[in-house]
Amino acid sequence: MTNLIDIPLATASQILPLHILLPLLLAIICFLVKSSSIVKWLSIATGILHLLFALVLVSLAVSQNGAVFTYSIGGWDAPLGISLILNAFSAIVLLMTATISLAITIYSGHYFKDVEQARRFWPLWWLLNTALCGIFLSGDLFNLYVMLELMGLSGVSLIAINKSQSAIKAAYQYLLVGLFGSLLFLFGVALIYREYGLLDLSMLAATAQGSLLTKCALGFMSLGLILKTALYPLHFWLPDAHASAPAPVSAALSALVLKGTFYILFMLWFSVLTPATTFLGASIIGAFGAIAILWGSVKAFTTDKLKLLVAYSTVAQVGYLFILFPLMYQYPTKTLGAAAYFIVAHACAKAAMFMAVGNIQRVAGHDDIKRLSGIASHMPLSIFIFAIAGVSLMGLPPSGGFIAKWIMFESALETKQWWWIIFLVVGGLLSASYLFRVLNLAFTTPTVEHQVHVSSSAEGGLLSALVLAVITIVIGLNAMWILDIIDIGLVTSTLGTDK
Amino acid sequence: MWINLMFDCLLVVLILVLATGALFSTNVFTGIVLFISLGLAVTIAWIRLNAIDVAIAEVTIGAGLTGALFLGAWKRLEIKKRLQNSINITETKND
Amino acid sequence: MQAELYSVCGVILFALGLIAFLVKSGVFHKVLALNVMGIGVFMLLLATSAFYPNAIDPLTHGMVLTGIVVAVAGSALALNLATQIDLPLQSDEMK
Amino acid sequence: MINAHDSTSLKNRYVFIIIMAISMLAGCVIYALLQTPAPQNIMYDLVQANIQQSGVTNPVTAILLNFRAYDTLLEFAVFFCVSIASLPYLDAGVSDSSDLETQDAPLFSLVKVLAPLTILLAGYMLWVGSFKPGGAFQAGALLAGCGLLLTLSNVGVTRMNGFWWRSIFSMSLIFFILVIGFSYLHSHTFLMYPTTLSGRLILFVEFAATFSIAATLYLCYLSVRGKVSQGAHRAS
Repeated sequence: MTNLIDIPLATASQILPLHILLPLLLAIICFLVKSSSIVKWLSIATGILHLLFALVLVSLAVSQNGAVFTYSIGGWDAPLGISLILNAFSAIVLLMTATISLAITIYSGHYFKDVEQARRFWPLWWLLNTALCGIFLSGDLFNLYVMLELMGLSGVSLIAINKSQSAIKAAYQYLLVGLFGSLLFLFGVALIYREYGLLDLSMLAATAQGSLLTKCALGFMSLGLILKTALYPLHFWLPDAHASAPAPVSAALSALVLKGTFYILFMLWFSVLTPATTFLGASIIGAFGAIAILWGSVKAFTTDKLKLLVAYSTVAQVGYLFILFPLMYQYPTKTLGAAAYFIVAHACAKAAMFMAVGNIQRVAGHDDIKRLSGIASHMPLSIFIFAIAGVSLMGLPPSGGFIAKWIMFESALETKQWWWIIFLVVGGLLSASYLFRVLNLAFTTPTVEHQVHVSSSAEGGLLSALVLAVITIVIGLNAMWILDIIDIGLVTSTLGTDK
Repeated sequence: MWINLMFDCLLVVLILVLATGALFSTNVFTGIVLFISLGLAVTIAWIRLNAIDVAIAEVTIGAGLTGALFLGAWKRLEIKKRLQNSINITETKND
Repeated sequence: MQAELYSVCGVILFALGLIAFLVKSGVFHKVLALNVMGIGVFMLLLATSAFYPNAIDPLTHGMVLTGIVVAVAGSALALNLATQIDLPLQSDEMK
Repeated sequence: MINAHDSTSLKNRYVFIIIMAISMLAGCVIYALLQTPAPQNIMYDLVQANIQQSGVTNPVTAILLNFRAYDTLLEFAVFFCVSIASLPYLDAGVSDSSDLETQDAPLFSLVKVLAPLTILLAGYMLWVGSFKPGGAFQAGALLAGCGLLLTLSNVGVTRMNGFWWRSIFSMSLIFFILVIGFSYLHSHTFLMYPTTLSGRLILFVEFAATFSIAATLYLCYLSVRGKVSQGAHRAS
């Protein structure tokens, strides 16, 4: 680690554009090359390379005491050109994205048996990765809009790759919601540009005021992004979209795409347009988050499809993310760690869970929860992954989800907003109840008619899901890893500390 | 000077009327045709705002190709509907 | 004055599109509403650069060009998916 | 939420609430807009100061393909994404839709004149983009319009799933990445063109982009319109 300190920041920043170029290049190659095995191995290799780049960036960020990397594209500095920014928070999210997308890449290599589907999947999957990395690196409002559109359109196309009627309907609805949300965001961008004549995020952070127009702009942008992140009253599109997509796509949508839009929202509120935010607004968002936890959990408990259950659990977990808003408003230094922790823990757990469920669905041929009794004896690995990921979702120790909720407890107590604690506890109990409902059934002896026949090679592709599930436990045991990076970052980063 | 402003006002009114017509017409075809005319009116507005590049793009992409896409999709759904109606005569009678 | 006029027109267009998107059902009206909302945003952006008629800000033009192209891409995909959906869903199309 | 099929009275109330809420919101935004003074105009001066080094003299082209070329790269990626998504819905060989567009002699002779003209105009648009309004998007749209005319007058189209068509769809991105790689060797900065060559490199990218955009827009039209089966005609 010592020799890393010697690398000048400018040289280290050279890696930043590669995070966008590499997936983009691979998308083109996957589109042009016919052989699916070449595409598969090339994708896995690129995924590993991508993860290495992200690791280098994070270790650089740590060794340089949380320095903020910036990179002016084309050598044109900020107001004229576009710059890429990476701080400690986005470095963690970027590392998470690289890890999970590698896991999903490996899983997809096993998942897609149909050649036609696989050929449609790979280029779109890499375009989605381009957009995700672009969002976490972007330092420009209009660039964020283009990234949002790229992410939305590639996500829609990924849902529709199996061309079934239900998938096309879900994709169509998701597309309308996505375009609508992006347009609301763009309207906010136009209002901001009307007031400040600027698009660069760090320059906006320095000049933004709490004027009425900025408040309106923030309101429209937040509305669009909340719609895309599926907070409670605007979550109606999520269960269909996430449940009717192929399993790797559901995993990516739940674990990564929602985090992309949430990241933008979080950044706008707490680092760019902070003067325009109010505690009332943050509390309202937090209240909807609390309702989302209850509503999502109840729906997850009553649904009878396994994939829908996981999708509704995402609705509930998104609620926790929004409870962070009022806490963050009052106590940013502490809550930022909780946000990073929650994002990483939920993303890993949900991706692993969707992969396990996708495997169960494919092997059993359906995902009716009632007909899955006794599945544990046939597919022990899938159920094991489901259980470990479930531990993190419930927030039981030792898991990443537990640490995240623990920090949220602390900052809720510290800022005397004890009422959020009720929702945290109740949400944990509810998620325990719907997850144990599945696990309980999985371990009971099946009746004869519901017997599932499973071949021995059914769980081959689950290694990556297992790794993700283990990660959720590991980050729970070594809580200091992520928190340290965030704390180092807070010293220099603008996020959360300015104003 | 005031004549320019008058023209702008008239143009804005025209654009708003066309937009309302396109969005709230009950007939889909009328809506699409009004939308294409809206694209053309907006092109004039872009010229008034000194945005010639955008005006060219709007007239070719915004009005022209988007309009063609809408009309193509409309035609396709029309034929599909006719096909379905003639096949499921009983169903249409029940409706 | 011109800039204010077109800004207000842009906001009204956006609001009209917003209302239509939420109120109207049916594929074509939804996509039309999205397009009108887009035009509203573009008009707001271009009106911003009209505050300085002698020193036009080319960045807004660039943004609007990008926006127009992205909008047509989105509309094309939406219409494409909509035409793949089997008919019963769109029975309210031709009222 | 989106497809509200409620009873009429409930729906009317819902519509009324939406209209009132949005009107109030719009009124608030308009009020805020009219109160806000004009923004500072820093971009104009910056663009004027740097346009010499951008390689083109049309400021909009300079913004799109040099200062903010990153946005344009991603926009090409958006187009690429749409072409991948639309390809599976395109039935190979769309030329046999004779029941829909009947061979129309006056239209056909008109198209025979119009098509070369459109192509010429597109070429002019592309070339003129570096110093006057115009550029790849406009040229690409014109070319796509030309293809559309040909389809309407029932001139056959080859299947678009082949390797060559696919390379045309990705051509804008491939050429852009080539240019990025080439200029990286030169300047060691992502997307910084060597100053002496930048005009030519921009034209190079725009040239490729024109074809990709045209092909993608044309593909969108074909897949949206679909191959209307002969059965449709017979049934009606």
